[in-house]
Amino acid sequence: MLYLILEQALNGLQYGLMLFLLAAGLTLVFGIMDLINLAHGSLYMIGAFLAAAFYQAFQSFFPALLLAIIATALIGAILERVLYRRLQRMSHLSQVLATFALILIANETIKIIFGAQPLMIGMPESLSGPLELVADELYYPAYRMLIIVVGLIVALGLYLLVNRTRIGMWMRAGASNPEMAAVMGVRIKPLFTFVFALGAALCALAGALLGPLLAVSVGMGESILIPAFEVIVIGGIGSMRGALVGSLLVGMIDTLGRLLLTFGLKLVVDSATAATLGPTLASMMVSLLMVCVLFFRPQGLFPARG
Amino acid sequence: MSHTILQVQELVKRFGGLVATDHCNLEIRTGEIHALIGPNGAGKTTLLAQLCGELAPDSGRILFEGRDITRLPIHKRVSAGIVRSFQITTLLPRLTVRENLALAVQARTGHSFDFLGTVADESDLDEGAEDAARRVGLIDVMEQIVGTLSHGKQRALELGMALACKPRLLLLDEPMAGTDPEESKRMGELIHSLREDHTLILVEHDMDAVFRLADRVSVLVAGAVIASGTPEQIRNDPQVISAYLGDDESAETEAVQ
Amino acid sequence: ADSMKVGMMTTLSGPGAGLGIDIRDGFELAVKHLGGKLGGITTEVIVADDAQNPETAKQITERFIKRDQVDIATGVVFSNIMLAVGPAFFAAETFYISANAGPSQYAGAECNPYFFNVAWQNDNLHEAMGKHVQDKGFKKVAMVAPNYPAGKDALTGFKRFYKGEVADEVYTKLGQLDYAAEIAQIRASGADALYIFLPGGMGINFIKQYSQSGMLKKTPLFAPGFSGDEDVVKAVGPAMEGVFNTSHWYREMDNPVNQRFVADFQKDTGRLPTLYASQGYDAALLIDAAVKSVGGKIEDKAAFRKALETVKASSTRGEYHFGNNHYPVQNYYLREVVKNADGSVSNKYVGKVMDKHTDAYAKECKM
Amino acid sequence: MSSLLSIENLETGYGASQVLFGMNLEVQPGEAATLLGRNGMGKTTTLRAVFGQLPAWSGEIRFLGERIDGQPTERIAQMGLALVPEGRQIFPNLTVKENLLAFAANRSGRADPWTLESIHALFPRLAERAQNMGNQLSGGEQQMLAIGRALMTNPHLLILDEATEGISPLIRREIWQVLGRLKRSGQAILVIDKYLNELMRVADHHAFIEKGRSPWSGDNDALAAEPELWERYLGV
Amino acid sequence: MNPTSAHLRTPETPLLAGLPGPWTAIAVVLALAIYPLIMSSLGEPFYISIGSRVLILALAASALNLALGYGGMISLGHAAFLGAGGYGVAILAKYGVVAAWVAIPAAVGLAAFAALVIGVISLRTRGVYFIMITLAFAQLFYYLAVSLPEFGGDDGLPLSARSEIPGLSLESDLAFYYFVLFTAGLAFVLLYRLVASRFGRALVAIRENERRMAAIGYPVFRLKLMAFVLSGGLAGLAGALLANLSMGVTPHTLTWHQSGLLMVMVIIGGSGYFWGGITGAAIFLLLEETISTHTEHWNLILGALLLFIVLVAPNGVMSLRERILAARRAPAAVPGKSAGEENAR
Ligand SMILES: Nc1ncnc2c1ncn2[C@@H]1O[C@H](COP(=O)(O)OP(=O)(O)OP(=O)(O)O)[C@@H](O)[C@H]1O
Ligand SMILES: Nc1ncnc2c1ncn2[C@@H]1O[C@H](COP(=O)(O)OP(=O)(O)OP(=O)(O)O)[C@@H](O)[C@H]1O
Ligand SMILES: [Mg+2]
Ligand SMILES: [Mg+2]
Repeated sequence: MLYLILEQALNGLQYGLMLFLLAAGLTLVFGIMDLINLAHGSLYMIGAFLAAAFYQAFQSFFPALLLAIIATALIGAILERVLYRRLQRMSHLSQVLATFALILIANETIKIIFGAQPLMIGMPESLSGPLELVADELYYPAYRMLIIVVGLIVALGLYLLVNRTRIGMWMRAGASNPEMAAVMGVRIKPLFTFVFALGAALCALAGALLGPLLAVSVGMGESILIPAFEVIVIGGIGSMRGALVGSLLVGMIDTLGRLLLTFGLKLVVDSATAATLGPTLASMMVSLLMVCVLFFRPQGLFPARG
Repeated sequence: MSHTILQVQELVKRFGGLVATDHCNLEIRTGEIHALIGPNGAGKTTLLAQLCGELAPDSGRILFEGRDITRLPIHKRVSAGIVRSFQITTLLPRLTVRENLALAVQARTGHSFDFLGTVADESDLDEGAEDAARRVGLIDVMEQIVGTLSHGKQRALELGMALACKPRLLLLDEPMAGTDPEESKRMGELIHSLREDHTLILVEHDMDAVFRLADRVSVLVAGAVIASGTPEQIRNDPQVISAYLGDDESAETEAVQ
Repeated sequence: ADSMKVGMMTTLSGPGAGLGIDIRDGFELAVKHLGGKLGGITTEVIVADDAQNPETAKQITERFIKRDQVDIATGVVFSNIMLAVGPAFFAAETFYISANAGPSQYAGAECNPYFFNVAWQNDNLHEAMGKHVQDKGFKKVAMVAPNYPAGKDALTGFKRFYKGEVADEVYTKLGQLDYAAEIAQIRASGADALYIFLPGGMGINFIKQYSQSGMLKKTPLFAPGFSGDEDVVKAVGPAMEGVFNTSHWYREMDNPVNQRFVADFQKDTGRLPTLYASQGYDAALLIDAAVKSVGGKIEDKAAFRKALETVKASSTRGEYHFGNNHYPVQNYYLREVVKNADGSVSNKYVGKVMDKHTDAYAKECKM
Repeated sequence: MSSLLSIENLETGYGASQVLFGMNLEVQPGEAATLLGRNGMGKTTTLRAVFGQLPAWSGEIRFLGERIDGQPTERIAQMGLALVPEGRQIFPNLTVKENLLAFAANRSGRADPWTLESIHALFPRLAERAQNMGNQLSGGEQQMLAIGRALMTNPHLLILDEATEGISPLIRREIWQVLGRLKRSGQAILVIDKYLNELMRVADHHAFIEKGRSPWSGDNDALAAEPELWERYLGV
Repeated sequence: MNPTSAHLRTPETPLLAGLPGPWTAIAVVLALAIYPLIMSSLGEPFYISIGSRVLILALAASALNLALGYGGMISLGHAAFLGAGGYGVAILAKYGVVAAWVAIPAAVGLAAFAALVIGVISLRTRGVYFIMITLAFAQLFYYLAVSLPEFGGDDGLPLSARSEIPGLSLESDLAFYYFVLFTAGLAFVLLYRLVASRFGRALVAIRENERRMAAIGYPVFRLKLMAFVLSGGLAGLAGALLANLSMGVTPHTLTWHQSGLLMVMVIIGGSGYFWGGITGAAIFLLLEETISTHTEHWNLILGALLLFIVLVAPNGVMSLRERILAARRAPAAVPGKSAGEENAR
């Protein structure tokens, strides 16, 4: 039982870090550019599809990953220049509508190019086996370990970037007051393009990394978008620390909750009721968590501004 | 001697580790202009926010005409007669002056849960709005969009909104901040004229205005009142001089060097 | 009549689009093979996308019935959509030939003279696998399904023929992405086999992750045919090797209709045909045969119904006939995903599991 | 043409409403100049145009002899123009130290540029609060920080827009002292403020603005000689 | 830099004016009343039920518009109330309660109650947090409906017959259309009175500046909550009618996609305009009806269209008229650009 819980904790960590990759981009773009990007999930989908296409071309995982990241970042930069720059000046409502429109466009375009059937990304051979963490007791898939490691590195890197570098300071300054940042000599437009491209690159990283685990299919963006939004709202929008804590919280609660809730309920009510109630509650748990957090802290756990 | 309209007793408000209001005691007499001064960050705005109900104090009591209002929500305090104006202009910038003022009158006359009467034919709101506009000198710009008014006129409207609520106790947070000398003067006259019907608490850094207008002055430092008295007493209080007013002499010599 | 209209309402956008597209392409291939005519009369196929949304589907149904006045409708993939639109078709006395959705309601008490299913009743593939797992002597089977009524029905279908111990019955969130927690739970349960009912992307995600966890080699995975179909194989890749699934059709089936279908489908679309494609194709063949047998007089509804019930239509799956509830009585087979000589993976026929099987609800149907 | 900043016949405004109608202003190297006028006359609007935040409809703005109207804001700032804006505009989510360091540069190529240490020496309070976030400062401290932040770019010209608004007398006095010291060190300054006596003490050159035009400009003595200007343009 | 200027720059939402005159209303009602007769005589009875659907969704969108356009509460969870109304009717019907005068008010009550609960919690938050928390609540309802077999799970709850009113059968499309027209008409009169009343005026002002409204003595939270509950209740009414139109309700009504579409309708029409929800729903449904029959890539076209609307008329079709009028009033007087462009942030 101990090892099962330990393994589930690793799973929660892995799921959480995967959410973090998306939430980090989302929170950067929202916090810094004041832009609600519902189409963030679409960039994730585009990243995954590009990775799959490159994988099919080269039959090798890491080059495909790298190329997908670069290409998606490029797409992100172009989108920012052409569209998001205008949206940024508009109300949140317009942003919601426009990026909702982008979701529709992206899904349909991908379907026209790649077809409606899901694609495959193969896993690097060397990582396809399990790692033995505790002899004979605890095995963990090497590939998931990779995701954990990459997630932690990216989290650390983003933390350093945002909190320790001048670019990070400019990003935060631009987030709270872009006009004043420009008056201080910060080149706000390229900075925003950079931020957006960075967010897109993180999406592609997540999409490509998860490609071997999840179905690369049209609409994959939406299924991940809502958890990612829940994460940043729980953590406090615009805050990198909030995104990380929120991701891990959601990852853990979702994973361990699914396991423990049914067990726990069986102790309280009869097992038939527990079997129905458990999964139902488990599927609502993250939403409930968010509702509770916002009830007590309407600005999320680590509000970024003021 | 006039009686007390507002009493603040041992009020405390913390923001995390910072004690913004620190066992503050204050007494305001009916009909006076009571100036509240103190260094930046002393907690003046925070105190006003607690008096009008925007912030809930952590402990202590606020008595208005003898009644405990510490836990009363804002709108109940407004109907009891406490209204504030803001340090940073806070208006409805896309509406006209008339609409702004009419809304304030409507708040006072109630019926905001009246779903069925139309607004258009309510002349009582108009009359109230025009009354208030006349008092603050905005009657000529009634139909102008507030966002396009000059700073000074917006400050006047800020006050007009409060007046339209017919308060008994008016809390003014730096009404002269950012106004030019001429408008400062006009605002001073306006405030002076309010004295007849209202009790005022005036937060202000313009010492000329404070000493000219105030009947009594309290000095807030680090969340607590360190001195209270007539302008004359305060001007000469050594504690106040070192914490807030500064020593005129040293400043002069420095500047001349 | 000298011409007829077929309303093809299926899912062409959204996550389930692949299935609907296959049904439509299969159907259209058959119409093409038949020279643009079904049963010898000119046939117009009106295609509409239900977007997997019951509301949209209801709107399209209205349009089919009232404006386009279609003679026959087909195409719905998902049972919840079928249940939403069925009553309107039945009330309008429009024949509905289901090329996939086979809800238990329409197989049992709510069976309807105007409803025919050329695919299978929803429980059938689960029942077939239940029988196979039982026959193979597995004693302790774990099961996974999403937490909604259809998920529970599926496992009930499986348990109708599997009589051994249930190691664990796991219900997941609908649309869940990551199954690491469930997989660990299954490992801990000590099951000797696993049965899953996870339609669409959920199945792809699960199978990928199950295979990568190394569990596939230890605890064999059994699934209904659609979870082991070519679209899934394409998405999962080599990791799919070793997954068993049951189906009423397999690609290598040795009959001329099937061989022509498989070859031309691949040529036209560039995809390997799936179950869905074969069902779309068979639906068209059934209509063709029935219309032909009434000499094109589809206005005579009683005669046309009789024809649909009794006609011996050719099909990709070989022989089948309808039971009293208008659901097929047919064979079910076991397939396994294997590695081909060129390193790719695809389904291979293993053997027959059930012979002329009738679904469990037929006896409740009083028609 | 040796002016540091020169504005000629500038016209601009917001949307349909014009605010500046041929505004003129000059600041010479090394001098402390003021811009005086009632509320809403267009002082801040002039600065917005200088910083490229509002496009000039007509007229010219030159800085260091170069046309800057039409240039992007950040380019103008990088040429060596720094602003202590109305309302301070401290970055709330940066620490005091970061507010100072983020934009540090030597834009005027000064031999002894301002550094964190020299700013701390100028405003010891900022050293004490170095790790506080920008929004945890009192108004006066924020004002010092805004001045420090501007100085850290080592600008050719430092512009202060109502830097003493809402500041307590004690700190107001400190700010005037600092401005005096800066001027004596050779820093060019343009000040907008309402405390005339202090301005007279600090500045060499004055300009009035009324209804978007500059009806008068001149030095200290000229202004002292015409006290009726006060009355006419400021109402005192 | 000036905080008030930021407000002036946002796309112009209508303020206290912008209500339709009586003649417009009468003309619209007349047109709607003869519409089905025209369709019948043209031999296109199909368009009668399309008409009912347009009316119902117009009501739903207008209900959302009350919260979103007038109250500034960007709710991405209004599908929950639509669904509550629908499930209310369907569940009652399952237990044999089919009388319209019981079932429909009960469904509306259920939706309003849901809005009360959601509102009390959600209205503590602001901005994006509010968007997300309303979305989360709608998700909760969705998962509940999907997983409970009593509610039919994924299959939804069918309605065996439409609600009954004494002396009139609603089974015919024509009768049902007039029933919808009557009910929705009443709701629109109520909405009109609401936005024209002191309450409506206070609501719009709260949207403009909540802090100020609180300071002059408005019980801001209660006013917003009231608007939210009324909005939810009216959406519930639309849901009850929709369930009657489509003879059942499914969890799909509760998805966030549905909430998104309602929002799309409001914005296409013009948020904060009385006719905004109605225009938006009509345009959206007619476009869907015409385009989606011709292409399976309807979503691509819809997406492009939405994007176009956001960029060209960010506040919807209803704002175009005003913008055209404004442009005529001030014919390129200024060489400068519009206020929106110059302060590119
Ligand atoms: N919401 C808040 N959270 C944390 N700290 C706060 C908050 N509001 C105010 N403070 C802090 O409380 C202290 C008192 O602030 P307050 O605004 O009351 O000062 P003040 O006396 O009005 O100053 P000023 O004269 O500059 O307006 C300051 O240190 C301020 O930073
Ligand atoms: N964003 C804006 N949109 C429209 N008009 C504006 C805007 N900002 C300022 N104005 C108007 O432009 C005029 C000049 O304003 P400006 O801020 O330049 O005055 P100022 O001289 O700086 O006054 P103050 O002493 O109050 O700061 C005023 O009439 C003001 O109402
Ligand atoms: Mg203050
Ligand atoms: Mg100014």
